[in-house]
Amino acid sequence: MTSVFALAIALFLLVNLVVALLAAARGPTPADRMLMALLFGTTGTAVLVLLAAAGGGTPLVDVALVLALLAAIGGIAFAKRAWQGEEGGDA
Amino acid sequence: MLEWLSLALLAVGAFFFLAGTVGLLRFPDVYCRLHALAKADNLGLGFILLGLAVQADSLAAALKLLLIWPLVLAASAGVGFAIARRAHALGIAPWRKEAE
Amino acid sequence: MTSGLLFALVGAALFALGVAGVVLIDHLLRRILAFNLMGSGAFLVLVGLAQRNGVPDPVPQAMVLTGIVVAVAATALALALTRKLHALTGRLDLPEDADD
Amino acid sequence: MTLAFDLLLALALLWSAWRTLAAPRLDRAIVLFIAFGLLMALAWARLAAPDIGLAEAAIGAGLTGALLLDAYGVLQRRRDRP
Repeated sequence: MTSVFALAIALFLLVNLVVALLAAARGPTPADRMLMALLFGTTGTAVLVLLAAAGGGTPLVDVALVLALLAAIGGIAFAKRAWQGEEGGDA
Repeated sequence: MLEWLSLALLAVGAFFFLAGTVGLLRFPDVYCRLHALAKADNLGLGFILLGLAVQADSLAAALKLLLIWPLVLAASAGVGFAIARRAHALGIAPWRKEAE
Repeated sequence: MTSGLLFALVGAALFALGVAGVVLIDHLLRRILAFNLMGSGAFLVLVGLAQRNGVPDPVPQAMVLTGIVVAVAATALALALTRKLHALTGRLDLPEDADD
Repeated sequence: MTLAFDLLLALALLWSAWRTLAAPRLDRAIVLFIAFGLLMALAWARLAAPDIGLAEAAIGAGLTGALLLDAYGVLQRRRDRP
């Protein structure tokens, strides 16, 4: 029963993620789109943990750990190196 | 009993993820959206991890699940600080309600 | 339809998309993105077709693991070459061969 | 419900890949590519290959995205101050 519920929550979070993906494709500023990518990182971590509980096995928890840590690197690289202004040009 | 507690915690976590996504879509400027993202990061993932940890097989598995949470807290705090400081350095003014 | 077959089909579509991108797009960074998509499609085909009766075959998985690392190394080399080309000539696409 | 999960994941993979190639602006394409790498990690988890998922989460979502964003920033700075 709990594994079915975990799978349902994982499906709900995936729908959530797809909606955010559709919005990220047409976000108004560069910062919006990067924040969407960071939200994907966290949601992906939650989906992986839920899949591990729904019968995927404990190795998926390790994948979730690595994802949680390394999704932040993209955000740091964006803030430090790539973000040049409110609406940067196309290089 | 423990199972119902777990289900309730999972549902609360899913609600926070939904709230974070809606906030990211609807809030007016970068600083407000960072706030919404931090809610999804910290509370949503925290409740989901807690809900799975209360019904884990062993203590070690539960602790491993709960280990993810402080790591995400640290990462999210660092990213939020870096992005907010860069936005401030670029001269993006915080949003204010229009004076009537 | 099993999930292995479904993801193998997705991998074939991704490979076709990537080939089209590599051939048709002039901008070098976008071409690197298309190259990465192409590689991901090939990896999905390899692992998706390697599942027989629900038991995954470890040999293609080990090959794909090596392939992912090689792909990121190739991407880093291509990005370094692109930056050098832009620093020397100021352009972001490869020149056409007129005398050929 | 597993089939619904797989179908939604497959559609999201294909859509993000297509938008990566068709996006009008380069920074948008790079962010969509990072999202694509993340969805690939979920796909490896569904294919019962957690070791590949580990490598993809570390490399596809973290390293490649940071490399691309760094190169984009360098090219843009150089264009602003030639």
